[in-house]
Amino acid sequence: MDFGFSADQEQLKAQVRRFLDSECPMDRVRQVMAAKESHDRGLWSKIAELGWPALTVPESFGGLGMRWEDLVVIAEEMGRSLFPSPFLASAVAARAIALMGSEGQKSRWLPLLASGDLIATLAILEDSDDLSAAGIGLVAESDGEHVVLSGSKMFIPHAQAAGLLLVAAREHGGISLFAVPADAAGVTVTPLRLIDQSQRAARVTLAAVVVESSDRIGEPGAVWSDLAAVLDAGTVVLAAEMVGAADAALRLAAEYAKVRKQFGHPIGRFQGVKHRLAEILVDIESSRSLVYFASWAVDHQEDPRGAVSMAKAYASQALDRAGEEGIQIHGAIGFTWECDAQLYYKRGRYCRNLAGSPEYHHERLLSVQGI
Amino acid sequence: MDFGFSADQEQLKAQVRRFLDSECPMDRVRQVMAAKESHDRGLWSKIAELGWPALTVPESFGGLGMRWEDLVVIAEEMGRSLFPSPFLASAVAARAIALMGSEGQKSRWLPLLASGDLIATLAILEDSDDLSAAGIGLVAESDGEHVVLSGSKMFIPHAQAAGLLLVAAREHGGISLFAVPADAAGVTVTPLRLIDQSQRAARVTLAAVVVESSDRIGEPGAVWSDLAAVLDAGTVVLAAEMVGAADAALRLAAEYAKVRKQFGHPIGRFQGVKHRLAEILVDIESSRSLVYFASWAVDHQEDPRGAVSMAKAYASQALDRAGEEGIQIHGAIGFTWECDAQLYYKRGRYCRNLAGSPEYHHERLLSVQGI
Amino acid sequence: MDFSFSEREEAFRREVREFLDVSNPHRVVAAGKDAQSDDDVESAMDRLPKLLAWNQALVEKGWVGFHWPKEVGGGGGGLIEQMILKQESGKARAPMLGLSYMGLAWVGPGIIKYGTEEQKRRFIPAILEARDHWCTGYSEPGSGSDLASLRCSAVRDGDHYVISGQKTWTSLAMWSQWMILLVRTDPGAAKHLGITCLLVPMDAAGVEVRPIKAMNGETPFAEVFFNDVRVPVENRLGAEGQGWDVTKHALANERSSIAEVTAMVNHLEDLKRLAKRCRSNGRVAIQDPLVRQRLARMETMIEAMRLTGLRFLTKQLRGHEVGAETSVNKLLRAELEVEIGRLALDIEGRYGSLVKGSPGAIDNGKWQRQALTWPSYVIGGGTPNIQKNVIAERLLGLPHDA
Amino acid sequence: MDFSFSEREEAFRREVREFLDVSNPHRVVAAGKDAQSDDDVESAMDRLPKLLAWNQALVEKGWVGFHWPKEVGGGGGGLIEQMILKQESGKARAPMLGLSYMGLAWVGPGIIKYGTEEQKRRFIPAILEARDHWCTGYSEPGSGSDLASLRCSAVRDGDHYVISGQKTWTSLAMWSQWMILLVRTDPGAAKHLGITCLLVPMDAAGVEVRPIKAMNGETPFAEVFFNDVRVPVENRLGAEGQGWDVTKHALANERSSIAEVTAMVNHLEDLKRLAKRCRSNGRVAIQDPLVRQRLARMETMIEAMRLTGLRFLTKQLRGHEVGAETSVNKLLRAELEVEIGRLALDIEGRYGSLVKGSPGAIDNGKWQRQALTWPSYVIGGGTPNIQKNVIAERLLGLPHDA
Repeated sequence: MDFGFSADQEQLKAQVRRFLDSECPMDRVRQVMAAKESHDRGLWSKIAELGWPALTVPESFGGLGMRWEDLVVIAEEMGRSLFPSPFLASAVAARAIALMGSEGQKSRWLPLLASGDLIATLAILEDSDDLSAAGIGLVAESDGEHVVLSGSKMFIPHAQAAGLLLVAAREHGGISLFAVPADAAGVTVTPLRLIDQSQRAARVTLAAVVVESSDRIGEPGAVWSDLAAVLDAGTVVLAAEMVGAADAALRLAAEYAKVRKQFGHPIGRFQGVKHRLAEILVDIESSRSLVYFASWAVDHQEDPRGAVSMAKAYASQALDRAGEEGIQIHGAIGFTWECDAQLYYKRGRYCRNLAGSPEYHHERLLSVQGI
Repeated sequence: MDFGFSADQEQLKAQVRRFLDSECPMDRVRQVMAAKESHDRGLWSKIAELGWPALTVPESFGGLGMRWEDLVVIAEEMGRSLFPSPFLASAVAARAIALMGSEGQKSRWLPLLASGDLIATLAILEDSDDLSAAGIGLVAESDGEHVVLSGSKMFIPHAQAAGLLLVAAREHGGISLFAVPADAAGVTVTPLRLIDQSQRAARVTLAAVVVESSDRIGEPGAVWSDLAAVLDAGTVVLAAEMVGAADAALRLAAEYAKVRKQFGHPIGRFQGVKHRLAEILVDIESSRSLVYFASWAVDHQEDPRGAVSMAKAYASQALDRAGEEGIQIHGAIGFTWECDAQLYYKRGRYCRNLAGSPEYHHERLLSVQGI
Repeated sequence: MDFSFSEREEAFRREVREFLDVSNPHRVVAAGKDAQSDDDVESAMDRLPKLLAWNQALVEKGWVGFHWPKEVGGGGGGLIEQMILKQESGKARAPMLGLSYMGLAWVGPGIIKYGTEEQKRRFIPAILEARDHWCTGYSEPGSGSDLASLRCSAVRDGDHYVISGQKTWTSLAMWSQWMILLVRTDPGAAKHLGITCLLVPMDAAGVEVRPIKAMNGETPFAEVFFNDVRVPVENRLGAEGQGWDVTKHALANERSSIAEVTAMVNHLEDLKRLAKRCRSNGRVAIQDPLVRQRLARMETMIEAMRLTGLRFLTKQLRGHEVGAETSVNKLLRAELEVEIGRLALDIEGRYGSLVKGSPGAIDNGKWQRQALTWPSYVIGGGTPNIQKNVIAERLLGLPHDA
Repeated sequence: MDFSFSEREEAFRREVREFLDVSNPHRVVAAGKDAQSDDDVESAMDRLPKLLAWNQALVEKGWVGFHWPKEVGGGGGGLIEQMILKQESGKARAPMLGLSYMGLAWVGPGIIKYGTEEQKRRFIPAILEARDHWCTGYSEPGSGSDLASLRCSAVRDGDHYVISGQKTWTSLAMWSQWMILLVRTDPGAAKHLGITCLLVPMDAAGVEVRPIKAMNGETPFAEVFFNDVRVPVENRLGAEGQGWDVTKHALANERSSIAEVTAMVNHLEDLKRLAKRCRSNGRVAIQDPLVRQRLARMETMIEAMRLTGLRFLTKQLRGHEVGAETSVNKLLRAELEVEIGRLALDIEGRYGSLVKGSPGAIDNGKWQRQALTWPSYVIGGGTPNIQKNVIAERLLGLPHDA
């Protein structure tokens, strides 16, 4: 029994923190926010050099074979810095290939993903709010050798930056997955304007896109349960980012409360402020515990859904509160564009209903117990 | 437009307050709590002398013909004192007779109720949590002249003290109402042990109780909508009591916070205490507005259900918070039997799910709008 | 209790409705689908000609400065009629009752009570007719909720004051011709006593306006710098050292919260409509029990605000002052402003993250704007913490905390 | 991260389970329907013979005082095994791991660290074997959360201390043979320095116990008066003036919150069962979306407590101290204790108002007892306000507020 970071993880965390502090301070984040580019290529090549995209790729395919919990260590730091990057989205896509792909597909894609030469993303969900297989309507029609994909995907994270899309499609009454190059004929990527400008997402339309049968990942019509597991692993990473963001919001507000004076005292002396900050800390430590455990669970438990749902639900609460109170504690300053407090709030609004609202995950927690 | 008490109402309120302060201080309430008697007969004869039971009875039947909003003025004061009495239950029953009874029935019962010689109560709801007509299963079988009533009623307020029960029964596929003397053969009143000992309620069983056909109040099988309106009027009175209790809990906690010192300061100096008290005050003033309006609405609006639901829902929130925080602000003292703070908490627990939970009333508020 | 209106009041209501049917520039929107909110500053500028016509029509009715004395050009109206006017124009989703918003809210009442005849002649008609727009120079960096700690100073130099210092969070500074400014003229006097009120033309030499961008991307307020700005002594409102009183004062306005309430009622209507269009937790949102609870709770809070406001109004009609108790409604409003945006985004689900101009954005990002604008309402008029202190100290008699 | 246990730990868990299968006096209840809570003092007294047998069986295993050193008669066990023991006995709904509750929690650790050999011989075995029950004389009227402001005093008179004053909120005072008492021996010294710790027999002349009735109708604590009570100097624990340290000290106990968590897990199980039996808003409560949200939220909070506790335990296993951060779990627990009673009563609907002994009472009023007992958990170990101050000041570095 050991529920803490290993020395290696502490080291990784410190390395990532140092990098983010020096290479991606809030000024840089704000540049990316203002930019029209799909992503910050300079930042991407630097992290590729550091080998981050290789971390969770299996060793046999050019990666470092680290576990999902290691990625969560990083994700939390990235959330703290509101790191604007397709990095995590691509890592989740790589997990899908590693889990579901044939040897040939792994050899083809994983080394490219590990080196950072390729960015991938999952293109699973569509216009409806249905997070189950029933929500997938994009159609795959196959003549044996070729497959024609028609339909559209919504809220695809960092699709703008991706060279490879992993597209879920309805086939043989079930769900199949296809590796689709983003530049394939018939693929249109339309960027969305998000409340959180440090993030990117897009609508992706596939108008009779033709792929090879060999681009099908996993069995035809039979990948949903694997895919759902990958989505859950992605949800844990998202929750970890949220915990990091909430913690950054808390620290920012607490530091402000120490220096900002009113009626002759720092506002952090008044229980009206300190107790709210304490409540946020409780939420953060609680959701942090749940997120760390969920990251372990996706690698070690047969059915980690309960753990994932608890992590996402509580992380939402933590960031909701930290984001909102962070603004309020700053007073009018918190409402200005220059103040970073509002950026965490926006992150919270973006993430709350992404990958399932807290209410959805509460329901799921009971239903996976058969209740 | 005038949304305040009239001079008469202010006078009535002051009279009631004086009476309760002198005749029913908390010591007296605690005596009633400890006693096994159905009610405090001494208190009852005093208020009968003062003419309170006559207040809302029509003038033509020995009453003072005051409006329901006048009763709410009193009910709030009674809630403040946790007045342990069948007074309000009997007033609601009198309203049912006044609204639905024949001239003969009114002449028979109302003068007795107005003088205080008779106490009545509504015996409508049964074991199930269904507050609609469907929840009524007690059967009335009629041979024209006599009616036989069989079934049981649950949570009947102050049935122990009542000489007359107004019993709802299923007849001709609808609901009828019968005036049943509490001492009729076959009537059994079993007291319940309530979390709020200042209140009384009982289960009432009718084992083939025979009444005259002339004891039927209103048309056979056709009284539900009138009855539901009377229940709503009762709900407003209950909500008024709750607001009064919440306000008393707030004042008690605020006074305590002024004198109780910790770390050298009155605890009421710390925002952790003062802001919670302020929030309670907001809830109380808000629910008070809703309750006053609802009391006007039951006499003046065609469909006051929305107003009633808002009043009950918000009053529950006010008393929930005032009761719980009242204990917490008192610290360990608040948890002792001798401290009055806990009595308001118990009142809150008793009333919250009585006559519909806040959740029920929220649902109803939308459904009466056709949503 | 009496919730009916007199024949005269009902006649006035009919008059207002008839006027709005003709003159309300938003009437098409109000009748049709969800209205865009009307306080988007930039788009308001686009709609300026229409709005000026609206102001002019109101002036002709005597409905700008409705409760101001007739002698200065106001409507001389009563409290109930004023409430009816606000209620009906709110329901009709009409623009503000007068375009010179700050002038009407803050400046006019002060000038009417403390101004010279010359000041009244010069400023009041221009406010009513929306020729002058005003901003308020109250807040300073570091002063926050503790307004009286202000440091911006003015020194008398002959028949002029020379102003140096800075103000911030000045709403509408960029579009204003005038500022009502609080300055410290006596650094030696007690905090509240050394303050004087000056009326400053924004085009005076040495006034510099730097817009502040808000989190919603708009620039609703600005920093204003004063570098030895000279204003003549006759621009002083009230006596020297009387600035605090001048500012605290506003002509007995009706305290029914009705403008805020009607705005919130409109939001609630729109939210219900939104919930009928969106899906939430696997069903139409309006059928989701969780959404329903939140909608009902919101409606209950709004109705409580409305009714509590009527209790305040009644108190005023009976000749009493209404003071600290208005914090009750301010706190409800603060909670509602946050919850409205939150609930809307939750109802929209993933689409809740799409802002104006995005493919897939619902109602062109209207609710996202609300979710990014609430702090200006919640923090602007005194933070919830301050309101709670007011209630605790002034209504419950609890001790000061500092 | 590693959530597995070693072979030896797993073997220990099996041993605990086998023991519980045989010796747990609650095993029938636990296996069957909803358990009554086991901390009802009066009924515990009825079950005394069974409980003494349980204590004896535990003593033979070395599982009372599990982590105390073997030299004094403790089990000498490790932190993980201790957690396993608590976890399994909690799951099995067994009684406390040792009947001399206060003796084990507060007194033993102090005596082991500060006691003389004679004190250890005299008191430790009697605690383990539940021959001595203890109460704690800490709180006083008016001292509340500010424990160090105590005024109960002791004056040295030859080889005795003479105690005068009063304690209050003394749990179990009526059933205790001994009290661990904090007194002020040096009124001139600084607040925390003039305090001494004495071990006082409750049958000493001049000790008067007046039970305090709680809102749940039980008498879980008492006021204790000292009228010139004489105790010999050898009953002093630690040095004169060292009382504050002696009391603050408790032998490194595992901080996994596991006892609280398993109790809450049991409550949650029972609540789910309750929700399957009751109706709420027109359906079986377990199918009411509002109830489901609250159950899931509760489960999430309990699981968070469990995991955060494991993080604390890991920190201890790695040789670090765990301090202020335990307030995180204390606050979650406070919230849960209130919500458990509240949710249960809401699920029961109108029946939620029926207490033990009433016709129609569900589970004989078990949940009503919870709804009337939460303050003893919530206020007892430091109010939520105090816990929030601890977090704000010690974990976030915010200034003191007084």
